[in-house]
Amino acid sequence: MKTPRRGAQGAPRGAGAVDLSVTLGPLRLKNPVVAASGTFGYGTEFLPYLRLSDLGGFVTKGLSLKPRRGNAPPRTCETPAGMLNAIGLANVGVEAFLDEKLPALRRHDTVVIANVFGETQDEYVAVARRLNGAPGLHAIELNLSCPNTDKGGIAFGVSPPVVRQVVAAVRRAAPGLPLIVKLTPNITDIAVAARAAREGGADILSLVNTFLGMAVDLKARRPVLDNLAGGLSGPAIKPLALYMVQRVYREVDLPIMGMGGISTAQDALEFMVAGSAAVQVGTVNFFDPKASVRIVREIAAWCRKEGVRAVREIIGALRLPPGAPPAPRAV
Amino acid sequence: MKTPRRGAQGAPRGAGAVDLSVTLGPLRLKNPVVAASGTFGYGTEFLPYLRLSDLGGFVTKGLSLKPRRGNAPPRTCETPAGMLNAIGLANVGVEAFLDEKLPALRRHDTVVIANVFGETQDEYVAVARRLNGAPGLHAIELNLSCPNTDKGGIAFGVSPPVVRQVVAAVRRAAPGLPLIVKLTPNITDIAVAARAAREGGADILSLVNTFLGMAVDLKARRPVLDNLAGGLSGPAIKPLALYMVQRVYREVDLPIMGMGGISTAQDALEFMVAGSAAVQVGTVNFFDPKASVRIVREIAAWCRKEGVRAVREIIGALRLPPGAPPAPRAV
Amino acid sequence: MPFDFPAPVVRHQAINRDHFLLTLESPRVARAARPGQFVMLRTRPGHDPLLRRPMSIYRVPPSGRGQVQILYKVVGSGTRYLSGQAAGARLDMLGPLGNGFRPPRPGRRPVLVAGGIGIAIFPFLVDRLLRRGSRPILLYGARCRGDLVALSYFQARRVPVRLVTEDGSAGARGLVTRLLEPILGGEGGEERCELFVCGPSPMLRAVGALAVEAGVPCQLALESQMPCGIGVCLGCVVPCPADADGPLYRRVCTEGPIFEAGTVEP
Amino acid sequence: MPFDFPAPVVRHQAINRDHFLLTLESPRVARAARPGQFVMLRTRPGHDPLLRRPMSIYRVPPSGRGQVQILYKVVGSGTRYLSGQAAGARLDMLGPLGNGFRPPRPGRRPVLVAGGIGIAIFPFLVDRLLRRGSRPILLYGARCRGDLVALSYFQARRVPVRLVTEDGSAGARGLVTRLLEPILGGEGGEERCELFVCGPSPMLRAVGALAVEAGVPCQLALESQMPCGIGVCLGCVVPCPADADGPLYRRVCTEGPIFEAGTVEP
Ligand SMILES: Cc1cc2nc3c(=O)[nH]c(=O)nc-3n(C[C@H](O)[C@H](O)[C@H](O)COP(=O)(O)OP(=O)(O)OC[C@H]3O[C@@H](n4cnc5c(N)ncnc54)[C@H](O)[C@@H]3O)c2cc1C
Ligand SMILES: Cc1cc2nc3c(=O)[nH]c(=O)nc-3n(C[C@H](O)[C@H](O)[C@H](O)COP(=O)(O)OP(=O)(O)OC[C@H]3O[C@@H](n4cnc5c(N)ncnc54)[C@H](O)[C@@H]3O)c2cc1C
Ligand SMILES: Cc1cc2nc3c(=O)[nH]c(=O)nc-3n(C[C@H](O)[C@H](O)[C@H](O)COP(=O)(O)O)c2cc1C
Ligand SMILES: Cc1cc2nc3c(=O)[nH]c(=O)nc-3n(C[C@H](O)[C@H](O)[C@H](O)COP(=O)(O)O)c2cc1C
Ligand code: FES
Ligand code: FES
Repeated sequence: MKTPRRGAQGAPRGAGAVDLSVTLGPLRLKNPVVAASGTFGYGTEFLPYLRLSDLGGFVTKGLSLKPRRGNAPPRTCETPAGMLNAIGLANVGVEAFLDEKLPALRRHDTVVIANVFGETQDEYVAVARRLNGAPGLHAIELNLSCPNTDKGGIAFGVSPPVVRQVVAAVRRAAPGLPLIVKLTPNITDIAVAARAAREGGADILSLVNTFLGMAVDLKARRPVLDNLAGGLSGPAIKPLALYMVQRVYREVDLPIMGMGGISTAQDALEFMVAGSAAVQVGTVNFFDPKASVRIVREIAAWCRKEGVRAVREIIGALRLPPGAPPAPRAV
Repeated sequence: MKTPRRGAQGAPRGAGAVDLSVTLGPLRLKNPVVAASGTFGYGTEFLPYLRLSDLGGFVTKGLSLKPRRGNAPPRTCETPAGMLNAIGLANVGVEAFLDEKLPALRRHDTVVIANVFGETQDEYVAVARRLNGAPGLHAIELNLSCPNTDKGGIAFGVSPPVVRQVVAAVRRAAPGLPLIVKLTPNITDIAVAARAAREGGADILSLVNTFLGMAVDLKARRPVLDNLAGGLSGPAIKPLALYMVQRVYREVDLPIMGMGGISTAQDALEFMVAGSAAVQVGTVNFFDPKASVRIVREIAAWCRKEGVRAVREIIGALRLPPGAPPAPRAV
Repeated sequence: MPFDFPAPVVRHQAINRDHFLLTLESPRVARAARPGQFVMLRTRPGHDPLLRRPMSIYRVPPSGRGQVQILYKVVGSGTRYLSGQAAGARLDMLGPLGNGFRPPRPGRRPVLVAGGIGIAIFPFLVDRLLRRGSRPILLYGARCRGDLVALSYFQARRVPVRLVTEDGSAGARGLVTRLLEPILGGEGGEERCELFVCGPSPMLRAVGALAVEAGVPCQLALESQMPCGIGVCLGCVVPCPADADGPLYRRVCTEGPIFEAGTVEP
Repeated sequence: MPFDFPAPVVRHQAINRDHFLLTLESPRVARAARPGQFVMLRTRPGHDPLLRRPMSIYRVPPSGRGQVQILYKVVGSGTRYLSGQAAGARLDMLGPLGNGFRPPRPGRRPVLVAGGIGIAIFPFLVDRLLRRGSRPILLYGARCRGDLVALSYFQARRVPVRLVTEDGSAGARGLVTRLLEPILGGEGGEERCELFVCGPSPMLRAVGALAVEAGVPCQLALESQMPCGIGVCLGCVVPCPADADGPLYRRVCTEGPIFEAGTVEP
């Protein structure tokens, strides 16, 4: 049975009446939908399909100090309701981004977020310093899933002290930009890394990056990906990401951009109810290039239908069972 | 282009010519397909659909010292290519298993494995001691995903010292039975837990149990599951499980029963190539109750087609890229 | 004993925009089925959706051609995909499952109480009741006129039908309990009837409570999320009145889906 | 400029057990398309399979009715589901994508070299070549007779066709390179031809190498796993001859799928 449609039965509300804007610490977005790093190129690739100004914002492909060509192919593989990728962080490098990509974005009224990574803390710092103050750039997002060559290739994001350090160093290097820290889900308790990022000075947390996975080519008896392993993304991971978002929301006092398998407005709203102040949409851009703006539109329609005047009202609205423990009971 | 079918072109091989048996330390299975705990009841529920003697073996629903009624509903929820469950380890208890369930299984020529859990180390030990020597029982499998009430509800399996201790204690309590230790995937590096299980005296490792996840009821703004979180299983998790099996195979010297999202013989064979000596099949039993024996049949057919005389030849046959690092490079 | 085989679609009729009548061929299921039982049906091949969907057996047409019918409403993706299956397609079908209705107690007139798509469980029961000389009546509530389906089945067999809709677009306006109260309250006397109820949980709760209060026997057909349908996942449980050991749960798929009112808390 | 809209299925013909010719309606794609380009097609609704599938544009029928044709072979689940789409279904289609073939160099006769389902890319090209007065010939290799499709298209237009099959069930026995060697080796002289090649990677490698050696211009149509088709995922790359900075990769979807032989290592 349906609950009565409040928006439809009460006084008529104009289409413009829904307030979609959200504020995450120092960052204000016109709506809560942000295209995720590595799935939206440098933004202009999507101009045939949508207006960038209809998006809350977008995150660039991860940028390193020097251009990177990435891993040998095969780099991707479809899996049940998901895909693996091992692109190897191919990108044009921070200089080419500033010279060639960023200027073309200034005429579009949207929030541009540069995703940053390095193989050492110094590289993170150098990229962030270079981006600090760049006109038309609104925030940086630190990708902590990158392997740390100083620590034998373990991802930065799994060691709380390393997280604290690299975040603090980047914080100092780019004082003028809101700092989003993107967490890896390949960790026993993501709240621990989230807390470390907060201590390091993060303004916003984004989660989750991809889950480590692999695929086997049975005929050849080889890994499908040349890199052996890759990162799993897409609808398959949605329940895992949603759990982590909810956990970090309850444990750490920082605004969250949640992501992982979002492909509809319903998915996006579920993340918001679980504690995301905004959402990022990734893999869906590959199989439905208009999805990001479709989701914005559908969120507005849902708010009208449900009588929600401002979408920010639903952030963290999840009603937990009475006495819900911080960790779930036996499953 | 297909590679020539060796079985078909060479001398004709009889249907019986393929050797499907596998040996995992002290445990010999007539074929590598084992039905997973919690998805096969106490075995007899599947008699309308298959012969238990066609299976390599099966694992019972997790057994505790006393009967448990489990969590309040809703207990399950479908997700993209997967499902969440928070059954809450409902089971008849070890006494009723020994009195009512096990006797009915003795007439079926298959390997019966009792899945064991406890909320304290003492409970694990008590259940294992009770099972030791039970006629018709071939092995026990320790479920280490259970919350440890002595440690604030953190799962046993995420703490290496706890793993080592509980495995060693059970090892002493049930000296007569092969000991399978089932690892949780909700951990930064599963190889660390695998090593601890080996040090504690495990004979065999099984992996993986379910991944922590949740679902949100948007309309009600509540978690779908009464328990808030649940365990994700099914095809969605296959790439994650396959990666972990491969990693443990390379890092720890114990035979592996791999599982996670297997629904076809191709999936099962991929796990074997990645290092599983046998596989367990779980969620597929729900949506295809004959799946386990179908997979046995299809594995035999595949071996014939590929000219594989004994399926054990393909265990760990994965050819890794030259110089593959123990952890993958940037994804 | 249940069976699991691919069943060919013989016919697939759209009743209105979101209700469909599906006829499958499965002589084994047709032979074994009893009223109140259900099947688990794969709605299309592949992993989306992953799980089969539970569907009551609407009828086993007495033609003897081994057919099984399902009446369903499109409510989500699984039923939407199912509605795209054309004649000739083969759908994995597991069944018959569950306990089914027990026959009415001697001397009692069966009063069928349906809410929404809950109607789908009753024609098979009526076929049997009529064969046994019972004279059932139907109380049928729905959201609106468009949600009232299968009426011609009952009319053709002269089963008295009383209707109620939430928006008043057909029959009286209100909930099905409104039709029930006069019957339980005397219209003929409470010893004379027995309730058979299928519909959404709030309706089951309300009708079950009225029946218990009136001392009328009442069988409730429950719904639940059912991953397996065969009693092994323990996912479909319904709470029962707690005993000394705390809350007790029963599996809707194998201990149900039919329960006596008062023994479960749907 | 590519478009992304649901395209209605106008016709769907089975050519043999595993080859199908699909006609979709999409005036925008039809107008914009050039030979050698492709579309990304959703094979059915939902998340299984998750990604769209790349398919060459087989033809834009000159009827002017805004139709786009796809010729495909069932090789896995996506193409199997696609083959179940009946007329009237609407399939999300993104395209036209990729660079397409460049016209042959002046004075050179186009020699089309097809392996297996690689044939699907050529009819659209032949339509254009014939309009420009070119006289293409086709060398066509497949595993067996049943894999040779679309022959009637070429015969109707008097395009000379030379066949080869691996099992000898039609044409000569062997690989398509066997047909190519006489042509490159003199039969008419190497200045006179230009190769257009589509087929599996080993064939592209072999034919590309022969062409480079013979100094004949040669355009290779590559395949690759393509999650997005629009240049953003960086998943579809092909290695190119390394330079000082090490291996270089190009995106097959946007920098290709057509590459000059010698510039990529398929
Ligand atoms: C024993 C039994 C018999 C049934 N018989 C019939 C029948 O004869 N005809 C008929 O149309 N339906 C019947 N149902 C309900 C039917 O199974 C669900 O409508 C169907 O599973 C929904 O699948 P979906 O993918 O379309 O919707 P989903 O996308 O899975 O869900 C859509 C909505 O339906 C709800 N829902 C999903 N599954 C169930 C369920 N099992 N029970 C209750 N609500 C559910 C969800 O919470 C959601 O709100 C029966 C259910 C049971 C348990
Ligand atoms: C630019 C381009 C144009 C194409 N044009 C056509 C065409 O006109 N007609 C046609 O029949 N096919 C064409 N293909 C190939 C087609 O995309 C694949 O056959 C299809 O994606 C397979 O999907 P599936 O789900 O059926 O198979 P899957 O289950 O995904 O795979 C089955 C087998 O096919 C292989 N495969 C999957 N995708 C590809 C791919 N993209 N390229 C090569 N091998 C693949 C897999 O490795 C596997 O061995 C084209 C591919 C590209 C890149
Ligand atoms: C092909 C691909 C490339 C990606 N590249 C990056 C990257 O450069 N930096 C980063 O922080 N995340 C990267 N990601 C992760 C996504 O931004 C996102 O965290 C993840 O895919 C989960 O969201 P989704 O399920 O919506 O895709 C990439 C993901 C994919 C699929
Ligand atoms: C409903 C359900 C109940 C389960 N119960 C148990 C259990 O009691 N003990 C246990 O060790 N694992 C249990 N599992 C985990 C499975 O045995 C298996 O590890 C997991 O589901 C992954 O495999 P799959 O993807 O093939 O299902 C359960 C899984 C499901 C879905
Ligand atoms: S549906 Fe699995 S136990 Fe009832
Ligand atoms: S398919 Fe995504 S970049 Fe080519």
